[in-house]
Amino acid sequence: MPLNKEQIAKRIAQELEDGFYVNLGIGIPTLVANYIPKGVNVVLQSENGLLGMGPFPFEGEEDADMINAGKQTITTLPGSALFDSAMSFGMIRAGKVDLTVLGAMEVADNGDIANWKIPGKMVKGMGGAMDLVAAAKNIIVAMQHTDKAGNSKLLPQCSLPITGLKCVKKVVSDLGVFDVTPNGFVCIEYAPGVTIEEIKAKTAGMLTIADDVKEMVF
Amino acid sequence: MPLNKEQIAKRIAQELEDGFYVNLGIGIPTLVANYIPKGVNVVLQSENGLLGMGPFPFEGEEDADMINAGKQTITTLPGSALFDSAMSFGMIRAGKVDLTVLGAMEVADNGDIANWKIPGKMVKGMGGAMDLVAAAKNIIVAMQHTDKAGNSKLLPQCSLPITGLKCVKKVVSDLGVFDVTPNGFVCIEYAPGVTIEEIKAKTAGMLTIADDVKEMVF
Amino acid sequence: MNKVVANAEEAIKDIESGATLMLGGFGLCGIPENCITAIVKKGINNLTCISNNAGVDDFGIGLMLQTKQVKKMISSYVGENAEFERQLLSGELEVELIPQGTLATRCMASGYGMPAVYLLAGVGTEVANGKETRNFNGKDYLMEYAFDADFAIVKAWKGDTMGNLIFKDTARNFNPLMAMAGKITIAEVEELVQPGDLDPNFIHTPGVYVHRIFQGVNYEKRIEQRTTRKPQA
Amino acid sequence: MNKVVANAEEAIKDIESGATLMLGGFGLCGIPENCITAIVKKGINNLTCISNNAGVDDFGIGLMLQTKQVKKMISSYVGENAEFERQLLSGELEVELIPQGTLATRCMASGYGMPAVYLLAGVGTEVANGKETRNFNGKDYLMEYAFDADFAIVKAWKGDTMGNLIFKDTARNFNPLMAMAGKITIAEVEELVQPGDLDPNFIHTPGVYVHRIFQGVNYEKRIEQRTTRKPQA
Repeated sequence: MPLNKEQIAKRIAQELEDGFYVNLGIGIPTLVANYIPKGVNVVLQSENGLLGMGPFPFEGEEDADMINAGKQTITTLPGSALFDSAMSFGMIRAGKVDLTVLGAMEVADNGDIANWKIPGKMVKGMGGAMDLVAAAKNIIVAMQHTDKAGNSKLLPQCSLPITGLKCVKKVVSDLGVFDVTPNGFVCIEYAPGVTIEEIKAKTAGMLTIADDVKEMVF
Repeated sequence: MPLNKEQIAKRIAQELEDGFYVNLGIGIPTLVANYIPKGVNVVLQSENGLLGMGPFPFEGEEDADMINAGKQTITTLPGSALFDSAMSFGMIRAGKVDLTVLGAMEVADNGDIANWKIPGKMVKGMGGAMDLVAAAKNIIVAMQHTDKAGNSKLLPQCSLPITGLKCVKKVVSDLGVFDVTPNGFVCIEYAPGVTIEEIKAKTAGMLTIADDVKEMVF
Repeated sequence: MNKVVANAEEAIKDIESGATLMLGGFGLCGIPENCITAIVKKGINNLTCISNNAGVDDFGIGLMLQTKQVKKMISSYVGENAEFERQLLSGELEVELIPQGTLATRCMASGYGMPAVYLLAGVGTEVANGKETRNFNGKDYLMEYAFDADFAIVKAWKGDTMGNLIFKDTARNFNPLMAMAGKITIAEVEELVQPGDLDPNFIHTPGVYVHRIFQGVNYEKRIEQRTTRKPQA
Repeated sequence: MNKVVANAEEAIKDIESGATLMLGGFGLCGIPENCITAIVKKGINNLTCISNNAGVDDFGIGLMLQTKQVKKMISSYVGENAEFERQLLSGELEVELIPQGTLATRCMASGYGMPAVYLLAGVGTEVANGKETRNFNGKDYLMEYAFDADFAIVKAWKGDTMGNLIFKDTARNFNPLMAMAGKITIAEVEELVQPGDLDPNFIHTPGVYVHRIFQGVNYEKRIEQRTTRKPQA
């Protein structure tokens, strides 16, 4: 059975290593914070200007001055640091943030990503997405494998306007885990109950099944 | 009689306007701080990272962490701000500092300045001089008009290695005050007791005497 | 050296129609509420506004959109604003979208006197159109120009009469960057204090960058996404 | 996320001969005294040192010059050091001189992931030799590359175990800039505190830039030019 959003987040959380600085995008990526493995300490970065993002505040303790990049009220933690938006993207560009997790509309088998604009629809802007995908040293995409009509979102090339080139390192979809390699997508795990045949059928981009492919374990 | 160092500093202090941010170099320029006219409030910048430089500390109150760009122990004043060296030169480059006063070995009649290196002698480095002369929006040079051998230091072109091109706006020497214009040096004031003939004789660069040239008043 | 003006009206009195304004803030966080109100009241128009976002329909820059004072928005993200969308689709409003980090860094470049920097964001995308691309160490970068404005309008937590500013929490965001990038920089503060009241070691924006300062009033500080958790049992 | 090491010896234990080091400080102000002592003790050599100054004969980087550990100095000003002068004139020591603001900004560029910036300093001088010159808005600028080092060694006033740093007074100088530019950044602090002890609003160097931190001991904090005034009668 394909993963739900929480399961996608939970699987991505397994990629976190102790001591990582991590930027979590809006949507499924935000949920990753709920599944950080025990004993793994990570520091969450919010690109509007915070290292050490804490949980939502208790009711009544919200502070309009303390929000994350999704404009949600949040808190700090002991050891947090605040800074301006130039330093925030500066540390990402300089490779100091170990991992960025974000959503996508499309990913190509060379790592290109499209996630900011649909021609013909109102364009809201790229926000920090173009900076993050261009500059982050390790990018995992959390996404649905297909659109509502069943069309693959893992493609030979993006059909939507590009957000960044050759930047995605790994995709965790509702169907499995895919490394992005010089040979395209390599399926290294499949969701419990999902077949390799289904993954093949629903992946339009170049796809290889890893020799040691295995069922995902939570 | 030619001015002494204190008088050069005193004359330069007349150029200060209320509200100016001012960077004073090492040597005679430092003395300018002692002659700031009454009613004129200026903020002194020290390029190692301080706005609002105060006087030397009282004996026993020196703090190794609080020095100026000349490495002298100093103090702050109410309203001071500290910052790193990149921001310090950043605000100079951005034209936020109104006036820079510095010394020179040679000034050319097009505003070129040489003040960092004498071939054949140990070169100590340019420190912040090249940044200051290239970036400051208004530069006054405080200097002796001639070297010890009596040779003019206001020249048609610098003979020493250049610190910066076409940047000096005004020279206050022991003999007078000289604007640097497209037509070379223009003498606008002479020191009390110094003759125009002496100034002409001791100025190798292109020199004009202003129609309204006058004796310097302190 | 006293940079204090009485209020927002006085601070913005010489801003004329057609001016280019930078406005600090991220979403509704850290926005110069008093100056926005005064600009709406003054009724100037044809403004070019550089701000990361465009407010919501009834708050922030959204208020200036309601009154059709904005000719062009330069932002990274402009969602959550129906009137904005209407004006954009009808062609009344121009929009230029810039990646968020690029927007921030171009303001900083201005404050540091750097005419251009090389940044990664947007390489290979439509943002790169017309921009110089240059390879350093095997990676392509876009040359991006420093960004300034006739007036930068920022909101700080505290400021002193000499213009030194400190910001609180994530309300810092673009504010200190834009404060460096204004030909004239106007700061509104929640608390105006005397020189010496702020620790010189912890000034975010040195006063040299600020031309006018005033104590703001009646801050609403609206929250866009109120997210909370329940106390644990 | 605990970045604490026991002392300077442990902090520098993997620095090998031939490494490129950045050392914070301006003159003798804000220099990493403990690490310099440990480097002298460790006896590594052929070091390239990037630091605004080179210390004095018997303090600061001067100590590493006495022991002939430095192959090359990259600085803006190297006066007040007889042994330095002797080694330079004898050809034992290489020196590269860089304008002070350029040195600072090249470190910052590294920490901000900007491979190159355009700066005014040195246009038309021998510093411009071999550098690309480019005109923006009628002014010539030099293209200057970001600057990093195998190890950046900085001295802070206080730091927490997560690597967040604050600096005191003008001992800040190059320290936060170099802290951003090290492949490995080592911070020695006068006071090591726990996470939460520093106000997150007033961190100068976020911990993400710092890899190792320790509480220094026996700071001498020597004054180069002791200037004072008499109390007024």
